[in-house]
Amino acid sequence: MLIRIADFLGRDFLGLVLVLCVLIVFFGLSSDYFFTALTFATMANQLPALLVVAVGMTFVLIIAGIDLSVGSVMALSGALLGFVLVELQWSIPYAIIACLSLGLLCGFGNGFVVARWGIPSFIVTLGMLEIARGGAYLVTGSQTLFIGSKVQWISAPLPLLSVSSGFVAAMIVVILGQIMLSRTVFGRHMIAVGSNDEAVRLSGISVRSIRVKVFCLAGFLAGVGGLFQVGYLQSADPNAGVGLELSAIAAVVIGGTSLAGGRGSVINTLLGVLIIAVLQTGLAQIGASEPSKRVITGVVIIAAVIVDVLRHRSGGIARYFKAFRRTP
Amino acid sequence: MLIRIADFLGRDFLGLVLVLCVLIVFFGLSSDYFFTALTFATMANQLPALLVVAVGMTFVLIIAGIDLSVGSVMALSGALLGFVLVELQWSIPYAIIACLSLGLLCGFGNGFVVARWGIPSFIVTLGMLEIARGGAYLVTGSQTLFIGSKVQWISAPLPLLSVSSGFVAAMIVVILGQIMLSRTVFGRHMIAVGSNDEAVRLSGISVRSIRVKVFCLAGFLAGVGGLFQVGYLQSADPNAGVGLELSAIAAVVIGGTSLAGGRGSVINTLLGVLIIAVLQTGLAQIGASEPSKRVITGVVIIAAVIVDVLRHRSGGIARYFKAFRRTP
Amino acid sequence: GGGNSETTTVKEKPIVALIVKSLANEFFVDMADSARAHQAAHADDYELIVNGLKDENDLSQQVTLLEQMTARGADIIVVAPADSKALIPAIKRARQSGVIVVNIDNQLDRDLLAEADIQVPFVGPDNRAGARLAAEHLATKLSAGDQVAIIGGIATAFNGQQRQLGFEDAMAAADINVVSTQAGNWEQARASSIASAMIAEHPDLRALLCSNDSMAIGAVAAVRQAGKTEQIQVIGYDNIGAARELLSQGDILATVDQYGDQLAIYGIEYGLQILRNGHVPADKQTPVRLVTADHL
Amino acid sequence: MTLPFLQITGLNKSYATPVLENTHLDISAGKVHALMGANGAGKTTLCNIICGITPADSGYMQRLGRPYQPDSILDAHHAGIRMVMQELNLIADLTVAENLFFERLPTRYGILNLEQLHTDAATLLHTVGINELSPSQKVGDLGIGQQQLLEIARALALPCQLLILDEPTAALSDPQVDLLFNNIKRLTAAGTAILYISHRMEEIKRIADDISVLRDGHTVFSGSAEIVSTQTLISHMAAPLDESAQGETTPAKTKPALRLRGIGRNERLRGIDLDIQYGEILGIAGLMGSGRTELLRAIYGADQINEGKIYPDVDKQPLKLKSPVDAVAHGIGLIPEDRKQQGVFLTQSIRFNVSFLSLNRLTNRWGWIDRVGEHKVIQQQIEALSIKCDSLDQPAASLSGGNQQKLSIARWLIRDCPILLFDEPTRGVDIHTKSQIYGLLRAQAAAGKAVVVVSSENSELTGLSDRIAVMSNGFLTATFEQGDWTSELITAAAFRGFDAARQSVHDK
Ligand SMILES: Nc1ncnc2c1ncn2[C@@H]1O[C@H](COP(=O)(O)OP(=O)(O)OP(=O)(O)O)[C@@H](O)[C@H]1O
Ligand SMILES: Nc1ncnc2c1ncn2[C@@H]1O[C@H](COP(=O)(O)OP(=O)(O)OP(=O)(O)O)[C@@H](O)[C@H]1O
Ligand SMILES: [Mg+2]
Ligand SMILES: [Mg+2]
Repeated sequence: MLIRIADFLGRDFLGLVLVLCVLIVFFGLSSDYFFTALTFATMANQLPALLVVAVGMTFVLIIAGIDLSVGSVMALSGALLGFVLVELQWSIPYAIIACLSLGLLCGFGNGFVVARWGIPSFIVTLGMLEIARGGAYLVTGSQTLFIGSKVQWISAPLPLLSVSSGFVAAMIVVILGQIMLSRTVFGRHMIAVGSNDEAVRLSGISVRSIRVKVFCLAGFLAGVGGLFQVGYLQSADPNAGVGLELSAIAAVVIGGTSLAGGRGSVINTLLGVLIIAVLQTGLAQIGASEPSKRVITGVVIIAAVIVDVLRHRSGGIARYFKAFRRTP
Repeated sequence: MLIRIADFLGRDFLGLVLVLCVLIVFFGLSSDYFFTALTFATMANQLPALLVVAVGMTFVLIIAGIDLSVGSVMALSGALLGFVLVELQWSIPYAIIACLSLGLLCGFGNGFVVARWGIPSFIVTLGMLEIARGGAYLVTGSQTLFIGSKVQWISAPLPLLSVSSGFVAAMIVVILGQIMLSRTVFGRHMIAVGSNDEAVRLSGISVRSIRVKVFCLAGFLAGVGGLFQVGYLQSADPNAGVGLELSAIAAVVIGGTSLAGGRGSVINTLLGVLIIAVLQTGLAQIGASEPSKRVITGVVIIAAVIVDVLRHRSGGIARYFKAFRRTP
Repeated sequence: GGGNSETTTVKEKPIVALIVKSLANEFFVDMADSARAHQAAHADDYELIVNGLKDENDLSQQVTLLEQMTARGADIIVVAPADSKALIPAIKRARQSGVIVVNIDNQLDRDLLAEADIQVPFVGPDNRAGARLAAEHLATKLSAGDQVAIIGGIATAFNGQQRQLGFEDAMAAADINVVSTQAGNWEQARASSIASAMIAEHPDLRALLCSNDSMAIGAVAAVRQAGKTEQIQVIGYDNIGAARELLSQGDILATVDQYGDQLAIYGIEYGLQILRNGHVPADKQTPVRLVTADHL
Repeated sequence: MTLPFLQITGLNKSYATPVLENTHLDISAGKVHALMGANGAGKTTLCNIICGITPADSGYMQRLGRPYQPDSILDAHHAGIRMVMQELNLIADLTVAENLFFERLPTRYGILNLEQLHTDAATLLHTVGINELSPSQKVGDLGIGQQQLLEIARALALPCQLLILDEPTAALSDPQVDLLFNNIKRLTAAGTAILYISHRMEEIKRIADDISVLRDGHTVFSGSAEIVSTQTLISHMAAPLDESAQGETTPAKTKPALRLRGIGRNERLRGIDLDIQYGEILGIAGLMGSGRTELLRAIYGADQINEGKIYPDVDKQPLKLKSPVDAVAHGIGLIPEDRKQQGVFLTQSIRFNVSFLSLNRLTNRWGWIDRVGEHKVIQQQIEALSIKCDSLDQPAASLSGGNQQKLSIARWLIRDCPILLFDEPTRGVDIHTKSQIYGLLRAQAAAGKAVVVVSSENSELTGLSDRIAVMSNGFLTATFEQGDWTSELITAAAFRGFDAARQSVHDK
């Protein structure tokens, strides 16, 4: 049973759990209030947007692509949601459909250009980053649109649980994502495209359509992120999600997904997101100064990946230290 | 002779020149003032920082790495320059040595972690991005340090020429960079590492040391960028170069350097930088609105790469359109 | 099209270039809009080009814009500087090539201006005084010894620093305890996560003082999450539309209006005045106004 | 007369220069059709056209009398045509079973049915007779020979009417070749047509029913295998063999170059003692997976050894080889077996590939690479190894497989290393060039260098070596001096390692 679980989770993730525990213990000792239900509940409710975007990013990295546009696309779809709710007075379901469809459309745009002309996704999504951001300014008239309680249910704590429906939805996305990745044919196809796209092509399977689908998925999930973000802030901010792509990629890579494609796990992405969230919350709780926040974040990002790499490379850190002593 | 020049320049760059010409003509027609010596001199004097950073990035991309920390490292070394000049009253030569050494050191840090533990450079330099930015805040005390005329000579127009010594220095960096890349053993080794590092390793050549050197070079050039930036602003700004990494990568990739490594040209990077500079200047001159600036920038980035890819792929655009018609 | 520099001497209408910090920021968008409206109403008097930075803190882009607008043939440049010192050399160069420069919003460093021997009139508000207004209003709702926290802008920003000082002045005067000060970098989401952490760390917190309204919106979300809407008051700055909605709901206690729309117009009129009679007018302090639910 | 399964007439294809010109070929059901030709003759290109991977410029194909015009590999699959490509095309991050059934992974309610997948894979591997692979192994961990077997198993997984095998045995040793041939017989008996490409003459003799020879894209011979002699075939492929290169060599005066003592690594190399000497060619024979590649990599410092020492000479301190950098500093060079992953720079030019290791000798006093000198050196190698190319700036990826192999050899030959380790150097190389390469290797030995050659073709080793060492299951089981060996003795030694392993378990 345990083996089956480990198998389901994709790969060994003890290195990450270790890093996470170290962080939690450290902040727990540094702050009297870190170990409170409130801290964890607020963290849980701030996660959803980054989490779903990071899940989409995981898939994109697995097919050896990259998506820099997620932050802007999130802002754009959130902006549209605000616009149709406030200016056009649409009802919530239609507004949500519009928001998610726009995310999907942006993702499709990325995927189409990448697959059709074989342009590196880095540059295509960098272009989309600018375009979608411009779009978000256009839609909102460069203003924060206030929506109010109409969208509050997304981030309001659920009865009985102290977490929001957004959080629950994001966890469902994680679980479905992991199942898709490790248990469906499409998941295998994604891994294969990231690992050797030429071999996939020679198997008579359309690499292009897989690529397009994955970028669509990432765009769609960015749209979902926009929905969560708007629900949380009750307003649509065209400047939302600036730099989100880098946080998302950091979370995914900390989770051990390879930037070279072919290898990754959604559950580990969740751990990566948790590491980043705990770090941010903890640093804010102990009231660290801005420069030290930056430096510590940078060091933790690198250290987390080093710990993970070492755990996988040669069967444990102990062995590594031996090797380290040997090599000057 | 012509063939030797074309050969020296690495690869065919007509697609880029085409894009550049289209932009220049377009802005020339849209604005009465675009075709003035002053406009071009202004452009030339704002280029150096981005240009040298992009040259360093070219090398990093050629070895199939990426360096996200260049903007922060530029700010950090600029900050140190300002600090030692203003607070410690060092003389200019020592201050410059300190500034460049710090850039080199950051680059070495990146290269060392990448090569020693085999961590993807994306994540290492993302960490360094945060660390160096925090460092820049620390060094300057989160203030812009005003230096004044001590460093003005870097950006002041040279006698006889209307361009600054910074620009001349940057052009020399470009030329030396291109020579290094296409004419020296180290250049060949870089290309080899980017196209098949396992083969390089099995050739008995140290891949690690090549990687470390390239990251050092990129860090050093970011330091040079910091010097130019400080000279240009006559002050050291800890917020300098936010997002510079993406502009630099965009310029390099527009210049046809492959993100997958093994292929690139410094001269084409220059063209990429020019495209971005002309675009920015032109849009500012016609007073385009912020949303349209963003959208146009995004479209031009993607379009420039598509044009370049098509020109190279099948001997010209005409042939491509045939292919397009066939495939639905 | 396709003119050359000769035409600059024969044009009839002066060109005014307005350079603001960011056209993605509601405050400056309002400013640009009202400047455009003003130009439309005085279409015979001048032409207008508005430019902003992609990133609010990109000083070198602002220097570049100054130079490009000089190259573009602008007669008057009205600038809201992203930094009070670093722009002075570029402004001096613009002055030397005969361009009239007016400083709005964020005041340039006077000593350096004097050192550089250039005269640049300033039109703008006193951010510190504005912040003090809002914080003083907050103080009336609290009692001495209460705990509050400040969420500031980007640490390097001059106006952010001024607002923070204003908040601190008022809190000190009322004997209220500022238990934490952190930079929210002007961003909603960031301010929200910082606010959450502050609320968890300081269970008795009574108020969050935010250096702009975007961050105040983020802080409100955090307060709502923690279920402490009754206990914790939020104040902002800038009086943007979304903040007014929250003000009327009672989620935000107060914000500050510094008439961004008027600033640019004053600046443009100053510039035109100098162009007409060569006389440099004195600096002008524009008003700041406290906005609370009662004022809506 | 029955209709051939596939009839190819007047096929043309050019890149920079023509590759196929008016090529014709008839492939009949139930027969093995061998396709031969020198490196770069156009064999792989022809197969790619049949499978719809490359479009032909002009020409005509008929399948069972109907026009056949594949636009993609899917069309070929639908027409019952499958291929084992010359280059490996596996997905390293998936398992053996997933690679085997990649196009039709079994599902239940949309979820992968892993149990069924593994049973199916086990069944298939059993039917095909490949016991070396387990379904749940990750392909990235397999040796190149095992990957080749997997490729073959993949092609055998589905019934087809024409199976194209493009040099399937290049990395296989004799037992696996027998296995493949048994499968081929099973298929032909069931009516499948086989198009078989190989440079190994004795295989063609064993298995072919029909033979065609391509020469510079022309079909220069087509006929029944029974009536044609080897000599005729060889003369059809190119100019007659230069027999002088084949002649016996007198062993030069030898002196020790490297002495391996008790080399061991992770159960794959066990207690190996071996002397390598200057002035002789040492052949290393063994079955697939016997550890030959591991041994060469260990000597080269590419993998770290756990036990044992390598001495440069008697009475000298052991070498410390932490990486290939150290090995090269001691004058050791390795030509790896996996040219695609470890040898050539596929995206780079021929110039780049050939001169790569000798750049330091080709710089002028400014540190610039002397292009004229470089050109001269490369031109020499291209002639010495008959590398077929259009220009020096052509990317290596556009060369035929055999010619790519020659690039990685050429690189080391001009480097001038005293100790050269060749891992399957003639993999995919045509017989003419093979004899040229043998000549070059002998010349190296005669010039006093130490040459070690690993090969899966025993006939190659017996013809070339001064001494032959045999590996089996990680043990070095025998060393033969010239004249002492026979094919039977070598084969016997190649199996002995398994007994030795059992023995050592018993002892414990
Ligand atoms: N993409 C390409 N661009 C240019 N030339 C090519 C390309 N592909 C193949 N060629 C050329 O076509 C010729 C035939 O190649 P092919 O791979 O068919 O040879 P082959 O007979 O299979 O040789 P080998 O025995 O070495 O595998 C070679 O000279 C090769 O250089
Ligand atoms: N990284 C690895 N992980 C697991 N097994 C490996 C690895 N590398 C090699 N092996 C196995 O070790 C054994 C020895 O391999 P080696 O490549 O040395 O054999 P070989 O005699 O050269 O045969 P061939 O090259 O034909 O496969 C093989 O069974 C091989 O599959
Ligand atoms: Mg071939
Ligand atoms: Mg081998």
